[in-house]
Amino acid sequence: MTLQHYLVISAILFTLGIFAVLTRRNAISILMGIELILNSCNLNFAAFSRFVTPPEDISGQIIAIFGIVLAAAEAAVFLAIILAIYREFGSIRPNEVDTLKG
Amino acid sequence: MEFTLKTFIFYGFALMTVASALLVVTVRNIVHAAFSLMVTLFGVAGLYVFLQADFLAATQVIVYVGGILVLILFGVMMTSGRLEMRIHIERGQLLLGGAVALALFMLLLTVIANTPAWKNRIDDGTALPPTTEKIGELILNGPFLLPFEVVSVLLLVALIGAALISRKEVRD
Amino acid sequence: MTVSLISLILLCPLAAFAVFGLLGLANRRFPRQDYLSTAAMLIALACSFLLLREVVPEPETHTVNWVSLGSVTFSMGFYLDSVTAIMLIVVTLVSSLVHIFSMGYMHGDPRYPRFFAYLSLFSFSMLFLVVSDNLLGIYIGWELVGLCSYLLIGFWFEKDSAANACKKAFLTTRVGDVGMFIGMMMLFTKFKTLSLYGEGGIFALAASQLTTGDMVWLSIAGVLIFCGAIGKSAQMPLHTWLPDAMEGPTPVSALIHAATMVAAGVYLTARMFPILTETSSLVIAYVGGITALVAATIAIVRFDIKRVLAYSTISQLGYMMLAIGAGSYVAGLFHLTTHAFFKALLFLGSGSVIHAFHAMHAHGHDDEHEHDDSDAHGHEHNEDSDSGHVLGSEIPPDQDMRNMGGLRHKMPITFITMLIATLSISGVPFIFSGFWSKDAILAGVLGRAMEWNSVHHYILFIMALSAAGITAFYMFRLIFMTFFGEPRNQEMHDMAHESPLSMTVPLLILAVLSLPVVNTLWFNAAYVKPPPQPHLHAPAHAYIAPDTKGGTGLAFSLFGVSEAVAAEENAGHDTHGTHADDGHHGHGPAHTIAMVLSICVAGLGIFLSWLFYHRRTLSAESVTTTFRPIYDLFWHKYYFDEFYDGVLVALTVWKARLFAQFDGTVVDGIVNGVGVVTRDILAAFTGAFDNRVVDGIVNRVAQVTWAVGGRIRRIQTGAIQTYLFVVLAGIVLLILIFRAL
Amino acid sequence: MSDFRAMFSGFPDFNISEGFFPNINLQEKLNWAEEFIQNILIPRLPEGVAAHFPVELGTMLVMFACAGIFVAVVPLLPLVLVLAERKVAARFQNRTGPMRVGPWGTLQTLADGIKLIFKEDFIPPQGDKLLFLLAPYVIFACSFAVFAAIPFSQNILVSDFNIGIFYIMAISSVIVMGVIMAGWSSNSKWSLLGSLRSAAQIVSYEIPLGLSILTVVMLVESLSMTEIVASQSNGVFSWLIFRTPFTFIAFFIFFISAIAEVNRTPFDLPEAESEIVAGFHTEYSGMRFALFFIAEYANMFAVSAIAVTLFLGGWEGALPGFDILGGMPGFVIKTLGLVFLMMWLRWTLPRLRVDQLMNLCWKYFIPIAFFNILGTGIWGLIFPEDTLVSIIISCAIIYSGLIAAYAIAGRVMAQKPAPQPSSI
Repeated sequence: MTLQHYLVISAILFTLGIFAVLTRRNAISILMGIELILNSCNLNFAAFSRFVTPPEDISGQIIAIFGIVLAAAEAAVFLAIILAIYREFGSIRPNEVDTLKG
Repeated sequence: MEFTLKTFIFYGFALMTVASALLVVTVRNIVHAAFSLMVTLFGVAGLYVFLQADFLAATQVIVYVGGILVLILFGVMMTSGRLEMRIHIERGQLLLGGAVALALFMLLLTVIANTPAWKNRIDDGTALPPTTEKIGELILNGPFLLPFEVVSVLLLVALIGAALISRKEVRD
Repeated sequence: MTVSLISLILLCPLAAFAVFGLLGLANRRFPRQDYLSTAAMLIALACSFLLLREVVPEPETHTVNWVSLGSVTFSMGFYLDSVTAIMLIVVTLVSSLVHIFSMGYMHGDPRYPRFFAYLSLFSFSMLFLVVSDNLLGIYIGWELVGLCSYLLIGFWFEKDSAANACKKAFLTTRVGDVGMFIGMMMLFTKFKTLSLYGEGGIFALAASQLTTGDMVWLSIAGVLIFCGAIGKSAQMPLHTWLPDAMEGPTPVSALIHAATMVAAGVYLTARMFPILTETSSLVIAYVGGITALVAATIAIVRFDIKRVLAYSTISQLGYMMLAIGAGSYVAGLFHLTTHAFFKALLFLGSGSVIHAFHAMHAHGHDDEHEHDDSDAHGHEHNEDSDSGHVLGSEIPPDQDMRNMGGLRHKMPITFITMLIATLSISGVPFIFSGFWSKDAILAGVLGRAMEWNSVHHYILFIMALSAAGITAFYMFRLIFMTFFGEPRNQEMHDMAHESPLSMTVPLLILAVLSLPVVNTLWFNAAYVKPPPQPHLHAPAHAYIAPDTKGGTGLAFSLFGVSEAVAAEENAGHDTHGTHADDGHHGHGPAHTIAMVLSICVAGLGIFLSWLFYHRRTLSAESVTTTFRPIYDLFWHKYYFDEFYDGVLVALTVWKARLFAQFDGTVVDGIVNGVGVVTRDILAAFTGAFDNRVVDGIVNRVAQVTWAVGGRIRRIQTGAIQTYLFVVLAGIVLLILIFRAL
Repeated sequence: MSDFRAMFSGFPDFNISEGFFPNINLQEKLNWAEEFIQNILIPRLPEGVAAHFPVELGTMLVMFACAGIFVAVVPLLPLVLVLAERKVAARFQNRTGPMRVGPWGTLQTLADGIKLIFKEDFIPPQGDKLLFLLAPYVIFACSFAVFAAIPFSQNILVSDFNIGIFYIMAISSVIVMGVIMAGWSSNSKWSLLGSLRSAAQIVSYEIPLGLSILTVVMLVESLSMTEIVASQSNGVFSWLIFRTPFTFIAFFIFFISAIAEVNRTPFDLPEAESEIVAGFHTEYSGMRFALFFIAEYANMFAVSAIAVTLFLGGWEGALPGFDILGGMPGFVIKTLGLVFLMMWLRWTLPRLRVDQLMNLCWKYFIPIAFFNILGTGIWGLIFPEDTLVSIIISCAIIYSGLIAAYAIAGRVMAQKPAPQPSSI
């Protein structure tokens, strides 16, 4: 296994996440895409921590842990907002929530 | 590359991750997508194990599978009737998004392949000491103390904010 | 030890007030404020007695730096000498007795707790003023005293007269305070400090640095500071507030007149003694003398029992000022002390009389002494709060001496104690303290006049002497009209009764204190020494204090006078040997003359009073008609209020009218003219420009923006995914472009 | 019999108790399998076969074989426990319980199992078939994966993870997913309600559970299960429950939360039969239902075993040097004791309401657990080492606390009026 294995896997996850965010018409699906993106980032951090920095230095893993925590916070707020939107608009399709459009 | 049991398992995890991630973005049923996401998260946890990040792997499973995914499923159950479980996708959107994602992927691949500092970094198989104690040292008695505190405050704020946003409006 | 004692003395009343502030205001009413305040004052009194032993022989100063502003440091501190110690005793003693008296007098008042809280604050302010070692501290205490007098005089603020009186007192004293402040600033600019004592203090600097050329400047500063005393101690031009201050409850009057407010002025003047020059001393002496005489003459014709006492106070304060101006420092302070006790006694006694009448007046058949709102209005009315146009008709019946008479059987304790006080203030010789202090002043003034060796300064002595005689006259007039003779108003007389114990006990204590024996305990030549006056070329040393030296303590006899004179001579030579050549030769004869004359004059006054108001061989009415102009002058209080009303107020109103007219014609005219020009000429032009050019530009811009915006807004779909798509596509494009470059 | 080693005698340096997780290098850690194949298996094979034997595949096969043994042995526990539950219930209700099949009804569970296997496997036609089929396996797998980290004895454990207790928490949190899967895919209101209730309950109670575990971890300074056990090797008073007053409280929080985690009475809202029939497994039948059933009892045993490991000394004995309550028998006895306690509670206490359930967790257990963590930290500062003094003080505090709690509880009970239904 080389660093590039992990980077490629991570890139695939990232791209799929972006794809989901761009194309899906359901806010929760978009959240899943975002989670994929975050996972790819965390994977990158862990991989760089293992391969690029000296092996004793595990700062990358700690950043990844912080990333997981941030993902948790983000998911909580995201879902809260989705619930609020659902109550307000009766739908969680992002293209129907466009009251702000010009 | 020598095909050992370890590489076999690694590729198994990689395949599981990528394939389930693909399912997440393609499957029409949102619940199926969520359970696919669970498999992806397990796959990533497995990859963490291969990176000798054992604590990170367990954290990944606890927080993502035990927390975030449950949250997502709750969100699904609360906002979608059974009929809305199917995700609506427009063809034009699909093409455009696919094109951008593909371009991005190509770009990333080029970067990964061409960055000299990243080449020839091979897992030499040396076992590293357990990380839990080190992580604890770094977070609670090292340079990451301040970020740790900031993150905990952020988490608290997010919790309170989420509770505030999602509760029913109290009208007097 | 001393510092902690002083701190305790200061903190006790302050704490009592603070408890009111914390509990009383929070709960609207802290019912045991009276016990608290009284206990605080009694503790302070005990501490004062302890302190009396501490200060002999050397004065002490305890100073801390308070604030530093640039190069100047303001300090705060205590100065403790014998005068301070005595003043502390006087203040705490009188205040304690007033507290106790008030527990009976004010019982049932709706704001009863608040009254005691104010009393505590009042006492604290006065004590703070007394112990301060610098002008800043004195000024702070000074203004606090003014504030408290404002609050207490206007305690029954439901009455218009009380509200007006407290405003009047506040504003009138403020006039003097401005002068005092200017004087302080003059000293400050010269010496860069406000401390009085010590190496860097004003007194030491003034003694060492000033030359004869500075005397004019120093005189002006002294007179200006004395202006403050004029206001506070109700000296001649600014005395009009004090009679009106009778609107406050009688215990407050006692406190203001005996121990705190008016004493502050005398105390300040005494404190400033070392920097008084020849000129400023003369000014002080004349102001004091005129005040003594004029106030005494006004007092003759009053019928309101409290007014009589008020003018009596003004007169006695004039005495004190006269003494200090004439250099009789010890005599002045001695009179301040003795006066504090017998005047407090007189006021509390009159309060007792009023209380007796008042209870009847308000309830008729009710034994409860309650002062509820309804009777607060009928209580202690003012005859003429503003200008005195209205004559005696508004004297409240319970204060009108014409309604009294024959009360000595009804109120024996009040009668006896008030009689003692009257004998004391009239200068009945030997066994009453007033005689000794007044005699000392007269002797000092006469001695000073001899030293000045100028005929017209004898006029001071003559004024003082006549004032003494008149004092005896009108005081006995008060006694005769109140306690002797037949009851003039039988209904009121029937209802009168002796006051409760809490009111008579203070009276008895004060009566004891009006005897000289007690005063000599602390007021003797060995204890109080006048400070040097380096700027005065003819030092006068009036050590006319009853002497207790030689350990005899209470040895006091008919020959005390000569002993006292001898003591004064000795002390003068001991402590002021440098000035001995200036001569004390005038003192021996001066004292004898003064004593003989004062006894004669007092006797004459009492005799006349007896003839007029008891024997009635002479008719006051016929004398009045005979000397109608003089009587009118006295009755109208020398037209001071009319003068202020007619000149100062009218001047101010005229000035205000002038300014109003100026404002109405000139200023408004300019403004209106400018407005007309602007509106008719400029506005037309700018209006056209605005409509054509500016609006045209704005409208075109708006139209263009509208048109463009209408097309561009379609880009903004409101869908986040579109935005994200554009952003990502842009990123990819940018990277590709930079890659290609 | 307390040692696998005896069973595998003749094997090369075979020490299964040496974990593979701390050093992730699989190659090295799987040495024993390769050596087994190369040194023992291949020489006994025919020449032709031995030359082409795929060693890697063989290693995996050996590992799977071991796992198979494990998976085959552990389900025996539920068989016993189900019978025990029925017997205990019967005793509490003054009955005799199953008596027909086998001597004293001992084979009753087996008979039930056989019956369940032959029953119709019903799948709701409107449901999500894929998830419906997968759900039991997810739960079953997670329940058994927990056992991989539990040390039954010094040598009987599958793997000594250095993050052992963390691993257990991670795995057990996945069970929720299986529950939601089952509930949602059944296309039944009862199932969905039950699964959502269960998910909320498990996610909530994981917090006090984890915080209680944290007190233990703070004292032992390790996440490894073997080290936690090793720190309790000095007799009953070195057991972590008695080590500080706070772990004593933590044990009860852990145990009660664990009961909630495994959805047993009085926290069995997810399967409250009087409200929602049977919760998330209402629609299951036959063998799939049996899997849920086995998983439930395996879970019960697992949480008890974890409680024993964390607080009650694990396989260490009650007296240092004597094998009383020690070794695998001791471990199993202690665990079964806790299991019996759970059954006792089930047949004694009534079910809680949802609001009571959540109140208990968020308003009492979590604050108390935080207080425990704080207290344990302070205790650690005061007594850096466990000495006789610290343990005496701890026991004294525990004892007096119990007395006080008893007295207060008695008084409160005496004064308390009859409970009124909450308005929520």
